Amino acid sequence: MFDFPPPQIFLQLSLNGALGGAMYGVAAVGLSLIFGTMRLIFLAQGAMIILAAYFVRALFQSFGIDPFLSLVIVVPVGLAAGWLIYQGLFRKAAVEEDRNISLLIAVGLMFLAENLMTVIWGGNTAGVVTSYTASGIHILGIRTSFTRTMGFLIALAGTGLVMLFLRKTLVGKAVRAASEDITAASLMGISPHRVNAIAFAVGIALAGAAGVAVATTFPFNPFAGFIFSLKALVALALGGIGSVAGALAGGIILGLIEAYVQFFVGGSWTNAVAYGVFLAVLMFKPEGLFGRPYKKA
Amino acid sequence: ADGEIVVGAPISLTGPLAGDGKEQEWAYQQAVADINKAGGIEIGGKKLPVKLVVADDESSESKVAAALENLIKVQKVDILLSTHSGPMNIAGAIVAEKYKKFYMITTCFPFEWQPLKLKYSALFFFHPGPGSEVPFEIWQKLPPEQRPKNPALVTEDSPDGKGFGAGFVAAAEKYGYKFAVNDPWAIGATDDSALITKLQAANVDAMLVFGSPADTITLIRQMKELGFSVPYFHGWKGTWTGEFHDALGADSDYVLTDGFWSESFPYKGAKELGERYDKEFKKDSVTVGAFYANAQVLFQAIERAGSTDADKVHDAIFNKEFKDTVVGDLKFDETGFALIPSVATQWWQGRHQLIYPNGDWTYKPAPAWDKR
Amino acid sequence: MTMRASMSIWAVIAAALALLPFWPGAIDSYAFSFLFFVFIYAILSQAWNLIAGFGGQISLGNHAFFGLGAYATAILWSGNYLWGSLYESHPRIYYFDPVTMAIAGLVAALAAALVGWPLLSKLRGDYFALGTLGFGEIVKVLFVNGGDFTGGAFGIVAPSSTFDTLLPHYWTGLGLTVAVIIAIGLLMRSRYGLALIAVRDDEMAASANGIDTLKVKIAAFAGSAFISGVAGSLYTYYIFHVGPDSVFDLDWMLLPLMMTVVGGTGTLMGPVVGAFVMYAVFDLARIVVPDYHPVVSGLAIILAMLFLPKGLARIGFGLPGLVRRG
Amino acid sequence: MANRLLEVSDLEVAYGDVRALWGVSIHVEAGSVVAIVGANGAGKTTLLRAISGLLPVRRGTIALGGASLAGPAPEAIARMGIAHVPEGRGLFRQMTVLENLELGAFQPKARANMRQALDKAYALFPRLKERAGQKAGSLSGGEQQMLAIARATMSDPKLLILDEPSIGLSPLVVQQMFSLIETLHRQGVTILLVEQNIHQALKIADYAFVLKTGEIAMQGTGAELIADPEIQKAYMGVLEL
Amino acid sequence: MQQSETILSLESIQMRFGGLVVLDGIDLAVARAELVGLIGPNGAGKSTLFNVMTAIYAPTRGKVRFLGRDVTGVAPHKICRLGIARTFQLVRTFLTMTARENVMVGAVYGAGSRAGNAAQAADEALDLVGLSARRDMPTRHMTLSDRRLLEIARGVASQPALLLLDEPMAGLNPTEIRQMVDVIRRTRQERGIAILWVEHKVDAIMKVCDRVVVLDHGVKIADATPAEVVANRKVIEAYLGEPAA
Ligand SMILES: Nc1ncnc2c1ncn2[C@@H]1O[C@H](COP(=O)(O)OP(=O)(O)OP(=O)(O)O)[C@@H](O)[C@H]1O
Ligand SMILES: Nc1ncnc2c1ncn2[C@@H]1O[C@H](COP(=O)(O)OP(=O)(O)OP(=O)(O)O)[C@@H](O)[C@H]1O
Ligand SMILES: CC(C)C[C@H](N)C(=O)O
Ligand SMILES: [Mg+2]
Ligand SMILES: [Mg+2]
Repeated sequence: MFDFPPPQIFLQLSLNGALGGAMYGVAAVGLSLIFGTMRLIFLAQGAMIILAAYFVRALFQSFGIDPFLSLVIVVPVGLAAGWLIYQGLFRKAAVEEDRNISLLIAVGLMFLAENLMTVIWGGNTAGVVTSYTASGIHILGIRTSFTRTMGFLIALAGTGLVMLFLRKTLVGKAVRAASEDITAASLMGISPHRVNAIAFAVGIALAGAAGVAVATTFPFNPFAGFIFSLKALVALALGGIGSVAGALAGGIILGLIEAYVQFFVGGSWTNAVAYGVFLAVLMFKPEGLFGRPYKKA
Repeated sequence: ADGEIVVGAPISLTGPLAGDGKEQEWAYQQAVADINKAGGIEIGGKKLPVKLVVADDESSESKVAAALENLIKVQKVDILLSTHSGPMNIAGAIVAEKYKKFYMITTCFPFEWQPLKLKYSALFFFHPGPGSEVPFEIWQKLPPEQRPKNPALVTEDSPDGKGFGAGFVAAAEKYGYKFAVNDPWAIGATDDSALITKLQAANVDAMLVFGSPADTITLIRQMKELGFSVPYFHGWKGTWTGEFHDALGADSDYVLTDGFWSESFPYKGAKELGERYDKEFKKDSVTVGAFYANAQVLFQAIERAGSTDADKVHDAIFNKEFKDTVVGDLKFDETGFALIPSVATQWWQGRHQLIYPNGDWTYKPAPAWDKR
Repeated sequence: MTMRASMSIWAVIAAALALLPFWPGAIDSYAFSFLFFVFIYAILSQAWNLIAGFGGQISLGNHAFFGLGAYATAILWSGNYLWGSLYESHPRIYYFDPVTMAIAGLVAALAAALVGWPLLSKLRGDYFALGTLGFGEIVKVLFVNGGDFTGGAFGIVAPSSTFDTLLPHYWTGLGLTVAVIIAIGLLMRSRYGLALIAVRDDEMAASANGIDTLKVKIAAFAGSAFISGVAGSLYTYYIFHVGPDSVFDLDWMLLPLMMTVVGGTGTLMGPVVGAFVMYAVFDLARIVVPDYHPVVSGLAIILAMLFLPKGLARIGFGLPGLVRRG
Repeated sequence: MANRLLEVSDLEVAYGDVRALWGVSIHVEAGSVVAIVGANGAGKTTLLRAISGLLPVRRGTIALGGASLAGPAPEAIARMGIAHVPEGRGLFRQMTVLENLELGAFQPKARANMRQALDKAYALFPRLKERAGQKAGSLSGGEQQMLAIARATMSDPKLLILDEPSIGLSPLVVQQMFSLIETLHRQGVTILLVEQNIHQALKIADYAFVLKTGEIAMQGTGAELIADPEIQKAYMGVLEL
Repeated sequence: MQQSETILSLESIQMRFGGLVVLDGIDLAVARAELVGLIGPNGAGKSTLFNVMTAIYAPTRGKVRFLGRDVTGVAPHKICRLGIARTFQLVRTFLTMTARENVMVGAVYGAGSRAGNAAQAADEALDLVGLSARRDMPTRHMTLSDRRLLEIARGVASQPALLLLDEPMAGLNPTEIRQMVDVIRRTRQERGIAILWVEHKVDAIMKVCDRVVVLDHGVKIADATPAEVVANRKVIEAYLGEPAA
């Protein structure tokens, strides 16, 4: 159809792909925390992101609060909501050996959230229009989206903070410890439930941050979240479960794959290739691109 | 049932299509209220009131069947009105066929439905054949320098998208155009930058886009972010709703859109129905008329057949004409299909301006983003 | 309760269900099609239970096998590839053509073996769950892009003009449910069942004791896929239309998973009881609160998990067949 | 009753319907080493788990310095000053040796002294310092046991509970371990010890209880019990082969 | 009985994890029906050596020969079917099964799987370790020492030529140790099974074994009769310590 594209196009694909992928990344970081501590595939993460987006929209429409500014409200509310969700829904299931129970509660929560949103806000597409909606900026001589760049920065900041928290703070280490052996952790004076609740709170707060990015960038509807959950899971596995930075990197890699496949192969194959790469990585490096293997008898 | 006619309808009350489903439910309710106000449907010299029973299809193809089982077996309905998307209506029509209940359909592409040769359902809608010729007809009337040189086709990866896409390709050939880019589009794609880069690289100057509102809005926003604009942007399905304008504001200007109903149609009851909707929801709708007409046809057919028996209703619709619905006069052919004309409007300051057929609005090509 | 006693209770229930159509009015009642769906879900739940409950490998891709079975049936049935002549000369007997149903199961089983081989040899636990989830999505995209062979995004409509009663669907569904229960029951009593439980309990110890763990897991995965594929076949005979969005819907995996957990994972009758109870709850919600039923269903799932985490197996202690194996 | 740190009386614990302890009473004086000995399945682990809150108490009382331990969650009990090295070690296998040790000092009270505690632990087990950055799960069996004990000392507990600390240790390390217990004892740590290495355990114990099928069969000072012919016959027979 | 026929031989086995060399040039031979002790300080590499022999790890260098065949890197279940059974340092029984079902796994799938009556083999093995009375007890409810015995029974039921025991006495009291010693001896005498036995209960090892191999830091530092090993300076320094008073 046309000749081999000039290098400019590769730059453009890479930059925009990476920015788009960071959205999956930030969702994946939240999942990674919840997955890491509770071994829970939290399928409702996407629905939580959309819920946050509706919340951002309500703040904007009713009180005129700028969506990016609303981070200072959304993140604390996300923390509180995550805490409550854990205490109310997952606390009991967390001690059960059968992890399908938590998985199903997450599914139930997803059904509930999606349909409550439909009841409250209707099922149609909703959007937030601000002065900077759909405005572009130049980075490295390439034109790209302002809101996506902001989303990328949010993802970067969120991931960085979570990493510092897990690696450097004792409470963060306690989160990882409890994720491994809840009984042993309790013998250290670590309250397992408090730790899980922290992980959940941070995870949902990240969903809130992602919700800000989504609300400013995309139109959305109550059911738009599931695809985010799926893509975030792919990103998570690409990066390596338990590796927070890996989750973000996984998201960015996924974004790049999608951009390149869309350009060179065609839009209808992006998902197949993305999942194919995901399977291949799982197969040849099950611990993810950034995880480290170990096994002991 | 005795003393009344029970009409069942699977409707997307929940799930991703619930927004459209609510409009459909509203339109059916209006039609039923109106006929009951007129005393009901006359059968054998007696006027019987109509009762509407709905069941949720959960916006899912795989749940339509269960919804219909429920309507037919539990609610014991006499006859059926359709839900509102192509694939769901195929699934619904097949169940109706199994249980020999007449299923009156709107919104499903004839190319999906006709090959099934169903006996107990009828459909009125636009055909992608003539429907997809609309943009070319519009171009034909443009001054030569405004006609696109490098048009592109972007269609979503769904039965409707593929079917309509095939129609566009055929029409392009007929009118002597060639698509510089013809890309299928994954539903729910969040990042279209690669697609836009591709369109840009191919110097595209016109786009025909078939996709959901969310996907189309995302595409246009990202086109603006990346500074890419085409003079002629024509959308199907995603561009006609009020949400489209709400989510884009002034950026929706210049976009052309299809539609299968407009309250400004010169048909009996159209304006009145539009006003009623406006009064209740404070916005306009481009769908309720079609749904309302669907019920109008069915009620008339029952009256003509003097029964809700599927075979008799079949005979009353196939090869027959219906006058003065809110979508105008409908003439059903021997397959039970009636064609309605396609419409094209251009968004201008939040309103649909009728371009095709024979509207009085002149097409405005879109300038570059920074020149608007 | 002794084995024999519990067996006979279930046998009586099965016989009563088999005779139900002779009850006046039963065929036209909603309960009849309700039960048909319960059978489909019971079969799918059994399939999931085999790989996850007994095998310990959480599969989140079983909907793909259901869809593969459904498509295989639709392609064979509508495409006149093999039994077209049979269909033309006897327009009614193509229903539940056992050969087609078996092929549908085999297609799914083959797919499971092919993808299970790398997945199960390399992936453990959560990674296997994620891998199967990805597999399900890939299959769906492949069918959307499958061209004329799969009917693309629209799918395939089967010749449908001869349906006149749900009776054969009902009996086939019931028969398959019973057959699957018996087959799995016998299987778990055999040396293969011993190996499967061993692998679930401790894979390393199992292989150190001579069990080819990969083979055992692949066999369970393929068996689970076979059963799911047959269920997909049965569903196609009922619905007449397969499309990527309908037969590869995630619900075909999530609901059986939920039903199994509610009924009792790793028990023989738990999945069946779970399918019955949960489908009844969902259906009731659909009828009573049509506008809000997913909200109610979501709540029901959460409540069931909060208050019945071990499944009905625990409260229904006296309920035969519900005792956890091992 | 000079200075009773731990007082268990009439304790009953059950697994479902199966009772494992039948009215057990023990006491531990502050600053002493108390050993619990008994055959496999006698209920030693059960007793320790009940003390640290891992099992619910069915009847009877447990008190640490007057505060009841029957009720609070394990983490609350840990914060009251009990460090429990469980059977099976309970290491965080995916985390490094250093991180495991740090978590031993998770309680607010202990966090302040993390540095010194760490130095002390490394001094006792130099091997752990060498392996500080390695994942705990990849340590050898004996190394893991060292880590578990070291981690428990990190919080400077009032009562240190050890459930078969010598399991899987080479003779040299077993000797080290027992001398470590004596060192800790000398430093004033109160220790409740369950051991199969009965001779050694009784040798260092100030007081000991013999548990037999869920009941206390005998008690006395370590020296008394070592000398008891019945004990010698039942639990300490050398290998005559 | 060919007393001196070598059934297992390890040839300069090396095992490294990343940069860490855990086993370095280990040579070792075990004869039919021989009872060999394997001792060494914590972390010396004993369990790792077992993992190499049973193909849980593939050695980075060297060969494992068994009954004349090169079995290096052969799948673990095939190793078992060829006739090497093992126990684990941290007991690994099938927790949702009864004792007898556990042993049946070995009988049905092990080296004796083609040799006939599995049920009988299982019952005999349970009898050998003295667990017949508890055969229908779910493993979950068994004590540690019973589970250790059960692991041995499971191994014996697979009718191996060689049984690897990884610290079967850890956590047992003297009475139980005596019982275990008895089981080990009878396994060798009545079944003619060769045993390679890792243990820290040195007195038990020294009393019972024909030969004792000592590892330290991944290197073999002694391979001799118990009497010689006890007197070996290197062994005393690395492992035994000076005899306790
Ligand atoms: N989780 C459990 N469920 C049921 N019974 C148990 C459980 N844990 C222990 N028991 C039973 O309780 C009794 C006491 O066990 P416990 O583990 O306390 O003994 P122990 O003295 O520590 O033995 P060992 O020396 O083997 O560690 C035993 O009969 C055991 O079978
Ligand atoms: N997968 C692994 N990765 C890294 N290091 C390992 C791994 N497995 C074992 N090691 C190291 O190899 C050394 C030998 O471990 P091994 O378990 O073989 O010791 P052992 O002789 O059995 O000791 P013990 O008597 O304490 O059980 C240890 O230092 C351990 O940390
Ligand atoms: C056919 C389309 C243009 C419109 C229709 N309502 C649909 O969703 O399928
Ligand atoms: Mg114990
Ligand atoms: Mg070891």
